[in-house]
Amino acid sequence: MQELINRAKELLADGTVARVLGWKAGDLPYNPEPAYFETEESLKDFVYNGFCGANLSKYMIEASKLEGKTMVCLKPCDTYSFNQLIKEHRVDRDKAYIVGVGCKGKLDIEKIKKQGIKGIQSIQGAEITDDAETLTIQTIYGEKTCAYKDGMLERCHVCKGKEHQIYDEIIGESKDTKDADRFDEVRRIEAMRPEEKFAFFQSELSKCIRCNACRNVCPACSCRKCVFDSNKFDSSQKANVDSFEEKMFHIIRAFHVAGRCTDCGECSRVCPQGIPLHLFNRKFIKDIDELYGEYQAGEDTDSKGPLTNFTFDDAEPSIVTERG
Amino acid sequence: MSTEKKQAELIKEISGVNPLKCMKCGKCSASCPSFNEMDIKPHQFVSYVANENIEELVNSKSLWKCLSCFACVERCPRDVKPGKLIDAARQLVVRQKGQNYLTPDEIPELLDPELPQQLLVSAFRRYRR
Amino acid sequence: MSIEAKEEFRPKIVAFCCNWCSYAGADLAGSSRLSYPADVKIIRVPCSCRVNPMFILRAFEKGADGVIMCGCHPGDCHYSTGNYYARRRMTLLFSMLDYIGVENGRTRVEWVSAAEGVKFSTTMNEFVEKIYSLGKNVRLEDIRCRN
Amino acid sequence: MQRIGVFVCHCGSNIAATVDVKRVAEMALMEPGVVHAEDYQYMCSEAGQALIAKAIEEKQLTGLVICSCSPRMHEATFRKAAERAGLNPYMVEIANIREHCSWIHKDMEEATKKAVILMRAAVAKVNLNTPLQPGESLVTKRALVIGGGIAGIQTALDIADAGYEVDIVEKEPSIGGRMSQLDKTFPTLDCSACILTPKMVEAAAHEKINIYTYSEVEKVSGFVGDFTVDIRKKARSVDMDKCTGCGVCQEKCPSKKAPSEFNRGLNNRSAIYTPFAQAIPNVPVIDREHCIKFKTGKCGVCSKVCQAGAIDYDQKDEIVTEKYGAIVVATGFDIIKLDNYDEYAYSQSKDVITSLELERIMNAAGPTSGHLERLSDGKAPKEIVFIQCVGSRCSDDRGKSYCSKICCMYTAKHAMLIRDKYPDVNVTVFYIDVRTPGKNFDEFYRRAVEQYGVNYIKGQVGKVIPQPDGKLLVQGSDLLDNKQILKEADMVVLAAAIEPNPDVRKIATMLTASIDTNNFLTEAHAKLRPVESPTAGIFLSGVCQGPKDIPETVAQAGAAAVKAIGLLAKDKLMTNPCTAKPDETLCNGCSTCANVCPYGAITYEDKEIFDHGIRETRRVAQVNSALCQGCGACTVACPSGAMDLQGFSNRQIIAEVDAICR
Repeated sequence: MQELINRAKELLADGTVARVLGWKAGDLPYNPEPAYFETEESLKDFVYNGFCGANLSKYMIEASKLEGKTMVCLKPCDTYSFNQLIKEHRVDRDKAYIVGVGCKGKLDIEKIKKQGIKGIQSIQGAEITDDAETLTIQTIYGEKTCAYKDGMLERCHVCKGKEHQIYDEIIGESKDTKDADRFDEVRRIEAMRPEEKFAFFQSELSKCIRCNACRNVCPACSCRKCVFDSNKFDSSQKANVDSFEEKMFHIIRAFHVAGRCTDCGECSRVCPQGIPLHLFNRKFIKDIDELYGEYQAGEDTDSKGPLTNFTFDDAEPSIVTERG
Repeated sequence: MSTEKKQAELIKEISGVNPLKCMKCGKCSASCPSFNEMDIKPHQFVSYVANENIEELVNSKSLWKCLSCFACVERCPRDVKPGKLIDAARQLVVRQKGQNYLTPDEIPELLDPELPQQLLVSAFRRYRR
Repeated sequence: MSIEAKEEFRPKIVAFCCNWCSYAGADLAGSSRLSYPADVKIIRVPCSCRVNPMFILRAFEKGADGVIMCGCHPGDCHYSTGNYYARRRMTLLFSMLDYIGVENGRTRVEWVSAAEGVKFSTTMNEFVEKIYSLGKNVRLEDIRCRN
Repeated sequence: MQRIGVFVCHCGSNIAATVDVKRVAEMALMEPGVVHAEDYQYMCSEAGQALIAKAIEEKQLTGLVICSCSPRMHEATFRKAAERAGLNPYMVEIANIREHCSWIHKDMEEATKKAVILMRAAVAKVNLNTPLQPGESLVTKRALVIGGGIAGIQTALDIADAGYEVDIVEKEPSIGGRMSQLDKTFPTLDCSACILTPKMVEAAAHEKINIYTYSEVEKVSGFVGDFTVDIRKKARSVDMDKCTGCGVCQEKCPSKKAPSEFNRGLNNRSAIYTPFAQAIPNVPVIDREHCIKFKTGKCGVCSKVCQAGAIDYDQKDEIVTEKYGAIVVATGFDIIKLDNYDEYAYSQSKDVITSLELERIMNAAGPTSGHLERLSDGKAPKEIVFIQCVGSRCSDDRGKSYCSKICCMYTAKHAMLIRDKYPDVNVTVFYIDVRTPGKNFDEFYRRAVEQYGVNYIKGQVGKVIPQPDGKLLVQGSDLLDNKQILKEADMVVLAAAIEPNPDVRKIATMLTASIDTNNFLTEAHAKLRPVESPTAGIFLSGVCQGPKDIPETVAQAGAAAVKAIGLLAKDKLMTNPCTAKPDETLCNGCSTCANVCPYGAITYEDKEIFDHGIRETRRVAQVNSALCQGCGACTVACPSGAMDLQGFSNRQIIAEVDAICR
């Protein structure tokens, strides 16, 4: 982290960048938040640790409009989103100085709390320089430990790899934390009977409070105005009134990002209700991979996305029925 | 499904060849160094499989006359690859016999310094399956 | 027992037809007097690629029991490539509906040319029959929209 | 709020027998916006239309719903009627209660209910209709033809004869194309030059035709009726106005080692050259790569010998910008490279040649002055083998998946000509199928067999093995005799597949004309619009669209010309107003819509947008309504709903959905 801060100071000092986009410490040991730093002085609040899950690439849409370059800290998986945004002309590559920051898996405080660890005062072992094996947690009930892995976000168990797809320089080491298949859960649902599927999604989605956090954090949901906020489809809604609307919202949201979603997992990370929203996106990704060939959004900046492309012998929609 | 139909399907599966792609140009037979030794000619392999006439094919001399030089596979303009078909038919026979054509133990005595190593390795790989 | 259950079930079915092939195919079915149930109502769109998944979900929201989309056969699109995009979009949408537990018989895509009046009518007959067998759409309907 | 009039047609008894038309009209009056409803026997009749006009005037209607037959039948009629009565024609919607209702349902109650719903949907849509104005664009009365082969020449001549200016752009120093390389043509065996040269001269002399040779299209912008094209005139190093075409420079040029493109590299030409004697224009170019003056700075022989003082070593490439109304692509073909076909020993033996090379050998102006001889030792061959389908009909990636179409016929021609001129030469043709669908084609092929004794063998050649004595051992199969044949030949001729000129990819991209996986340009409709590209104003002539022989090429060239003339004859183009239109304040500038547009109608512009009190420059989509055909692919691709289709807007379709599900 100190290396990052030092580099940020250098870049600010020599005028390469006008500001730094990173994280600053929150009011609790585990809730750092995205922040801009414009002076050397302000960097004293800069943090980068295992809880800095936020994908900063979306902030670059606004930062691209600002005067001068912005140094942005991107983790390996965030760089996919950045590439995708370049492809969609939403960010300006020339306005970004990308520091590829190391990542050893990001932590999910909910998962840690679920292990009965309450009253957290401080957490050791989450620094980026740590080896990401064990977390030592000081609580008001004494010291607790937790395997780093057991505290990791779901998305880190299906890590896309430790390589940054785009960067100007890399600071810090990364670790591939993949230990699960990202489609396992999708497969589990696919295997259910229709009633079970319906019940599953009904119970998950009925938790939705339409806070729009998923939409606001999603780097693919970067529309200036969402269709659900405009009258273009007579579809503007502020809140769910009944079970249909939440489905409509989440299906359409997933459809709109299909082929563009890099599977960064931010939607599920930020959902205050803990809805596994990534299951929608992954379903589309799985279908796309199976029907139209493997495709990873954000791997490059110029290929045609699967929904703006076709082949003459694509599967017919009836395949949905045929494969049962 | 009749036995022959099953066998034909199996040959197609092992070889990964779709005999219907053949346009009957005869380039395979034109390329074959063992052509004159064969009773069923390379271009005919395709129609034997397509017509599910497997009994005759596996009992033909050709089955064991093919050198697996793969000239026909290389040159076939339609990706039909008669050499792969006959190879698959051979495997069918070998599998039916329920035995391996070569066992690792047999190899040492077969070793002839003149023999290309690659031949042994490929033969071993093929018939051990 | 609810009131609807006592009434005879008459499904609401929305059919999106592209102007150049399927709408003309439906016209041909009409001029050939090939009947299909009156439950099917056709909406004319220029091309199958004009059909937004929003339209389909909207139909279900408002109480449709089945939605079918017809377009030119792949390769015959008046706009040359429209139905190829539509095919991918609908495949993914239908797969998603299936995934969340909506009976997959409620949606269908069929390619009908301007000459296929018979196919149009058979398709509609089949589809309506399927919807009858599935019964009322309850999984996606917005109950406020009932009247 | 609209003031809508609903008109229910009886269509005699066609509708009225199964639909209670009175009730449909009564129900209509209960719909929002409807201020007038009536029914009539035949709405499309003059009296019916008068009824509509009267209602428009009396009730100040702003929108119409006609419940009648299919819009494909009478939408245009009713739109015109509305227009005559002073209403915007796009304020009319049809509820199809005949084909989609009365004709397919028997039960009156049921049919009437459905008719009412269809009427409601149409009313709901009209409530959201807005008046649309078809756009107008002017047509530049000038055509561009890209490619100066027989296709391009014929198209240019036909367009010019109709009285329009035409420019031909040809990248080689002379027009003439592939056909000028041919010796004789099937199935009549007339000499290619004898029938082509007069056309070349005619094109050059035509007052409406302007030829740019040694030139390439560099940039294309604009759209149907109004293209702007940059043409790069490559430096010829010879002043076209001064040169008299005497040819002395070519004779005296000391650098004579450049392979002749025209003779397929079989012999050499000088560094200053015209490709062939009948070249048009008869003005040489200096090939700067081989010119000693350009390589070393010393020489200048041509300049010294040129009486006219036409040599200009300082000439530079020049860019000419012209405007055109229509563009015809006639970029033709080349034969494929044979690198992937080593088994035929093309690269190993000089006596294995392609058919196009044989054309040059047989031609009196060719490298052997028309004598049939082996290129290796100049000896007369006694045994010639032709191999068909080399690289054609291949489903692997070595060759092309399609049939090249012309090879069967030219091989029969070659075989026949050889047997005619050299009766002692044996000719064998290995074929897979002989395809002769054309007028007098099969007769021609049979003549080769029956009259000239050409030996046709059904089977393919596996390999050609050059022998130490210079012979070629051909190993092939005879499928009918079920034999493998070994044949010693003196010469082997390969019927290599043809492929579109490699430059076409670049040109298609500039024109936003679509191209298939084989690089052939795609036609707007495979059956009904075979000479038009899906991109408006772009027409296709000759082999750039698919393999063709000369008569077919000429026929297509004429057809392309007619289509171009049809466009140029118009002063203005009326554009379909049902086009896509972006809401710039919602546009993300993400390019997704442009990626699915089949017409290249969507471009992006950095534009100052005023949105919610913020003024900023944004990248936003712009639709060229002259190019947009209104398919709507973009509207669904657009995640924010910024892109909408006029006449079929999101809200209109949703209103219809709602009305039906009500």
